[in-house]
Amino acid sequence: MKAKFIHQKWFAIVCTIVSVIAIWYVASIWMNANQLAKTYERKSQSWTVSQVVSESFSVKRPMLPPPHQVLQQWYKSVFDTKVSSKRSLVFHSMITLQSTLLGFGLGSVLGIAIAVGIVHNRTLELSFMPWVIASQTIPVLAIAPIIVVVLGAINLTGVVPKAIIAMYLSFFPVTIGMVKGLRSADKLHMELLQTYNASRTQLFWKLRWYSAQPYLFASLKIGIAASLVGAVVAELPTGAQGGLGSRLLSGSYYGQTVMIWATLLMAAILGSVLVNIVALFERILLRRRGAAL
Amino acid sequence: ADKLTLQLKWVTQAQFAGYYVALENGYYDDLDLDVTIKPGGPDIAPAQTLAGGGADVIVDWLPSALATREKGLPMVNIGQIYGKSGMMLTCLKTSGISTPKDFGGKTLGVWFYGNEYPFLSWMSKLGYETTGGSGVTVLKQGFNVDPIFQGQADCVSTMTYNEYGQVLDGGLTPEELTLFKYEDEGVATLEDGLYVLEEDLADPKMVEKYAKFLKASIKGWQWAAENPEEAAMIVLEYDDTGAQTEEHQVRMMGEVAKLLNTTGKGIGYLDPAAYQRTVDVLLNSDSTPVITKEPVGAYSHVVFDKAMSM
Amino acid sequence: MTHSIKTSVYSLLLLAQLYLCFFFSAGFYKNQQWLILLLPVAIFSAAKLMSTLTQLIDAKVVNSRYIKPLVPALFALVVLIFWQSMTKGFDVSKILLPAPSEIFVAFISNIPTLWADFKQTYMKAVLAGYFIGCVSGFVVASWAIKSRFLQNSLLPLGNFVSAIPIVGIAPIMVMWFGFDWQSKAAVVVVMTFFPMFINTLAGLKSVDPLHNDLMHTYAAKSTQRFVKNQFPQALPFIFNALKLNSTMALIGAIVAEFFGTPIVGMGFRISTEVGRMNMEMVWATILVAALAGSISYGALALLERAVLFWHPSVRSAQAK
Amino acid sequence: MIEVNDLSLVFETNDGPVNALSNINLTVNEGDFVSFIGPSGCGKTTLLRVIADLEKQTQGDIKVNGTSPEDARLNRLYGYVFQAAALLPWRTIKKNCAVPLEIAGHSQAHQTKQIDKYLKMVGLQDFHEKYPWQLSGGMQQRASIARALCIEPDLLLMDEPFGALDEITRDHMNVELLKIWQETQKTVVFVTHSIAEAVMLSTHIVVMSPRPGRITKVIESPLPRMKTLALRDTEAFHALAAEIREALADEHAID
Amino acid sequence: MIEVNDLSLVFETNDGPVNALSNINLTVNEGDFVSFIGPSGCGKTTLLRVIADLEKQTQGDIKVNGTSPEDARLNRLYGYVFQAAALLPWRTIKKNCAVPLEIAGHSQAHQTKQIDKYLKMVGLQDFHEKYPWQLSGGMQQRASIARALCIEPDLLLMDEPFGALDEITRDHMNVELLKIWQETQKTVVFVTHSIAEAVMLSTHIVVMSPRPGRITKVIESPLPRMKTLALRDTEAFHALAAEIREALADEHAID
Ligand SMILES: Nc1ncnc2c1ncn2[C@@H]1O[C@H](COP(=O)(O)OP(=O)(O)OP(=O)(O)O)[C@@H](O)[C@H]1O
Ligand SMILES: Nc1ncnc2c1ncn2[C@@H]1O[C@H](COP(=O)(O)OP(=O)(O)OP(=O)(O)O)[C@@H](O)[C@H]1O
Ligand SMILES: Cc1ncc(C[n+]2csc(CCO)c2C)c(N)n1
Ligand SMILES: [Mg+2]
Ligand SMILES: [Mg+2]
Repeated sequence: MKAKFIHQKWFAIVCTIVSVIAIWYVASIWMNANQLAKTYERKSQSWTVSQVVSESFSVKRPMLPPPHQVLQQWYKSVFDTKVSSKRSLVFHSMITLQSTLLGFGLGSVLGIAIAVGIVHNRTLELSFMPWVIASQTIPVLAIAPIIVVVLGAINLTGVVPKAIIAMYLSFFPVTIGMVKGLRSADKLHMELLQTYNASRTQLFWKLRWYSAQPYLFASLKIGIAASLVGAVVAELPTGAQGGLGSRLLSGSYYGQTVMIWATLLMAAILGSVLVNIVALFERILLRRRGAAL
Repeated sequence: ADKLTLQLKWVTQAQFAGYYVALENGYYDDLDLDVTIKPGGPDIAPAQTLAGGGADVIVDWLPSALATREKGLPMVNIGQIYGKSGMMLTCLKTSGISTPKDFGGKTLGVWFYGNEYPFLSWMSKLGYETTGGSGVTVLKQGFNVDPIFQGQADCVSTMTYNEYGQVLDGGLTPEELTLFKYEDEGVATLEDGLYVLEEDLADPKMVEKYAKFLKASIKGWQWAAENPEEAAMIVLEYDDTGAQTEEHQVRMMGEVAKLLNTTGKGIGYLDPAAYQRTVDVLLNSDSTPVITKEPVGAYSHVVFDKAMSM
Repeated sequence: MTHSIKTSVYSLLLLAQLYLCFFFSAGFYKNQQWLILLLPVAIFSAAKLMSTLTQLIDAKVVNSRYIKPLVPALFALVVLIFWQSMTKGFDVSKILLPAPSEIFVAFISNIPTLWADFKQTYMKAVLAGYFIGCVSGFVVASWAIKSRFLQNSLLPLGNFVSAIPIVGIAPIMVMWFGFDWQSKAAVVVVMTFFPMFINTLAGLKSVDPLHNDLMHTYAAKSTQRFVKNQFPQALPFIFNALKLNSTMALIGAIVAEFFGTPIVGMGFRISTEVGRMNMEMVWATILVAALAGSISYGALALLERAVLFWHPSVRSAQAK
Repeated sequence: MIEVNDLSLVFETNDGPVNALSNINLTVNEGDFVSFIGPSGCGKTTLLRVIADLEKQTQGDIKVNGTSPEDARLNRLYGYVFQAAALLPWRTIKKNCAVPLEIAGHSQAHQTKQIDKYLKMVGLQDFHEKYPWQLSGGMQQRASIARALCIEPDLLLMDEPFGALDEITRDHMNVELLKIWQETQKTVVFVTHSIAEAVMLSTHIVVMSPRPGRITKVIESPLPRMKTLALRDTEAFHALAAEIREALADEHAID
Repeated sequence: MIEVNDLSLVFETNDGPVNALSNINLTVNEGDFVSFIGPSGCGKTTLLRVIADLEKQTQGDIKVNGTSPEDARLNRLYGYVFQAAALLPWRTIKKNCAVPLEIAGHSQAHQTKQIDKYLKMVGLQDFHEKYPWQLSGGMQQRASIARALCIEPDLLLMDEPFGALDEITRDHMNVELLKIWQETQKTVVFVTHSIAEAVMLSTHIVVMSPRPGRITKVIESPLPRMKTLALRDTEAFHALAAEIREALADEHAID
């Protein structure tokens, strides 16, 4: 029954990591060496290929830092720095995580509530649904500072404005997925329960809620990733108050390319971990439901 | 203690050392003030925070303050910290620019977000179009000076105390660069100053509070100018992003100290002549008007006078 | 009969609120506080009107094709009236939140600027990036479906990359691809590629096992399986990605413009005008973005309906 | 029990109206076992759905137990067995059977009693903790029958419930159904494709015909109410089967 | 044609292995019409799927036309009719029937000819422009039979193809199938639940039994190859039916 190892997930992931790193090295040598060569030419100094290639491994402001530079920086700011230090990426991740989770919680509840409303109330469906979609065409980053300022005016500061932006991004996938899920209830099952004269509440808790669960979890996975993006985005304009977003910004502002990449890596890791936690919940739940896993 | 919130124009850095020093050394406490400092960022318009009630005092540049005033937010300068402009245009020699006459057809990196007014006035004075056509090509410069390294711009905007250092850190040498300081080009405008809402000044209690704040801040600035290294360390302490380096902040503090107001009655006093120079520069830019008429009541000395009499 | 009387009363109440927010001088809520009581009344009236309309549509009393859009329009109207009343009634500073009427005026009087921005951001960056991102996502997914190994490698990578916030990618792209629209298109490519990839893959995998068996018994070649079975089955998923990407692409391009741009483009306009305290102009640009996004989305939804006429989701929607 | 008067039903479809039922007149008395038989597409399912208030007629009139089908449904007067099993995949077989009982608000003890009884009757007592997808199609359908029986409704509406079963199991189920029907004096309306099944079960056989869907003949069975498998080889059985086959063939023209 | 030797198939499931097929030995000669009959879950479908190379045996050996099932499949030796219709919802009935022809690369003209012929045979000539979801379940199944016939394969594998049809149509389809079988001298392997159908069609009846799935008896039909509906009322017919019923009952214990 054991599949060949080439079909195993871990093998594929190892292969991916190896090839990504290989491509990354080639690209970074190429880009950085080009840049170095240009610099030498500007200063009309002579250079050789082997010289720029070897130098391209440790440029201070690289076009593309090679993986080891990023990993070193990442390792340093995660493990070699006290968690309480402002230079620790863990410290900043925690700040971002707070608003991410709060925003995700709010967004999920809001998303589910809207979906339930839309599925049960035709007026709400007709009037509100188009605007749910349209709401996502508003560029969030553009309104993020406005939200921060307006909320600041009513003395909502700190984690709440960030969480609200995260919520704005994460409620949408939840609403869409949940509407679809609640509607995905099998027609035959609906009719069956209709023959039992089930009330709308019974219909919801015995049927719709269950048929929506797979959709809900798919949406929650998108939602939590979106929430993280929202939290990071919200940290840009809120100024230098910590968090991965402000770390990205200051990295960008001070030309610390390696730091940007390390922070991006951290954000991606954080995102994957969050998504996987949701996926874990999904598996547990589906197993409890007796799905064939 | 009286509560007071200060909104900075940019992220925590030595540009704002005086306020952090005053906070750290307890100068605000001494005057029974409970000051909160809100760092700014690329999308924080301090004036908006002021209008929304998120801050009592903001740090802003005079050109954008005047423009905002014309937009209908009655904000008033109560103290001028910087006397000289730190803005300059930093150009690559290899791009063939040695005088402003050479700008034609070149690509210049400029900060927008309310920081573009002095530049626009200058170009207007030089007679360059900035919106395509003949003239100069303008790039909205992002958060850093990368364009000059990437060869995407011939010149980038820098502050003497900040981005210029980054240009040097990035491997360019002063010999490779031509600098155009706004001060030297006669288009200097007043930069970091303190602003409050006009209606607050009608209330003597508020004036008193602001006076205390100004007094302590001035003290902070004086201390910072005298102890640049310690001041830089204090700033680092308050930087929540952890991105600032000691080396950079010490250098910034040194440069900032050179810009502090020395005219008239010193730090904190807005010299009416300097004010008028800024207004004239702005009014003279006919192609892209920053302000259209002579502003009235855009500054007030009542807070400064009160502070000095305390 | 009572029905139409009620309807007219509700309409009148709504009109009264409209009159209030346009013909009273700013700050009316501050001056006459009781006026604010009219606002919930107007909102209630609108809700009643919307539900009446919905009933008419569902009972097929009216031609729903033309009447249906009225319901969301009414909803938007209420939101706008609320916004207008609050900003005008409390005389909110223009640099904090302009009233819809002011935004509208800014929109009308700045059409040439807005159009130039739209061309720069949408016609160049978004379209190019969207096209490249979606097509390559689809192509790579159709290639990956052939091998478990490729799926196992690319899916986690896709999920990992999707977790990277665009705000971090944008400055890098500007560094690599320059200030003009190319860097924004690159951001859009990165943003749209993986949703398309993941959705297409899910779609191709959603094929009914029975249909798979059927193709197997026909000894169909893999291209035949793809064209005749997998691709049509995957279409609903592909359309999902197309719709999702159409809004994401615009946001991505606008956000990328915050990190450096020639002095044109919607992202440039927004960030610059905030700094200049021209909030009407900021909102007018946001309005353009929302319009562009909604129209793209709507067009794709219509196309989807035409192409997927056979799909249960479309059929049940049409049955209504 | 059921009174159908001049009932018609037209489906509006994208390519024109479909006359699913046309001028149906039918009386089902209490205690009857009525089978609908006819070629596919003749409206058997549709007629059953109208009775169950799952579909509304476009013309004519129908009374179930003297009330409208809707009231009958609201009073939980009938149990419905669909052509497909329609089990909820996230519930075990036992919990699936519990659904109608839960909805009607029965006690836990009563639920368990009913479920045990009827799962045993359909031969699934050993599978009550299994999930639907762990059962074969036939077993699933048996579970769905047990589910309908659990609430012991006055009227049992069954839409080809045994279509997916093998013949032996089907025979067995037929006998069991007859027993239940006898014991409880229920009324049953039953859709089938099988002439033998119709003969075996029914007191009345309604022969239907398509395009438009209508009743072509109602045959009253001369056989005793309670039948055994042995009856199958009797003359009377064959005669009735032949009569039905003839009635069907009369109206039937496949090419 | 088909040679099965000591074949077993075990499904590994979460709750242990399922012996779907155990020690199957079977020979199907060219031109035979072989029916598998047995209670649900006895492995009829699984055995058919092994023949069609849709499932691999875990033990034993099978040859189709002297080659492996895989080669037989690649040579498009057989047509398969599934228990469910499995039509593609985005294609009209006609275009659905065209799928296997397209895949095999037949000309447009040949496609049209074949499709017209077989759609007519199953009585769907008026529905060829309809989409599957516009047809009743029975009609869909008939379309799927037409689709399998279109490529006129040597071997026809049918998994309860007529299960969803009404008896008259079923009878008709049985006769048609017999005709096709006669005309073309095809080999047919046929899964059914219906004893009557098995008797009506087969030259050989394979009786199967579950847990583990195995063959309990292979009955050679004494009836002539070509049968008519009239045969139904003969003694020989009933005798064979009784023999099958007995064989089934022997192994069958529902409670
Ligand atoms: N929801 C519907 N919309 C449109 N037409 C329908 C609908 N339901 C059924 N029909 C049509 O109504 C007619 C009767 O269908 P019905 O399902 O009642 O037949 P049936 O006798 O149950 O057939 P079968 O034996 O195949 O189950 C058919 O022509 C069918 O296509
Ligand atoms: N993919 C599978 N995985 C695990 N078990 C399976 C699988 N397919 C079939 N089985 C099991 O194998 C046995 C034989 O199943 P099969 O479908 O062949 O029965 P069948 O005779 O066709 O029944 P029916 O008459 O209900 O169609 C059953 O116990 C079934 O549960
Ligand atoms: C997007 C962006 N906008 C403006 C500035 C300019 N700026 C704001 S405060 C300040 C003082 C020096 O740090 C400067 C230069 C920038 N750097 N990036
Ligand atoms: Mg039916
Ligand atoms: Mg089977």
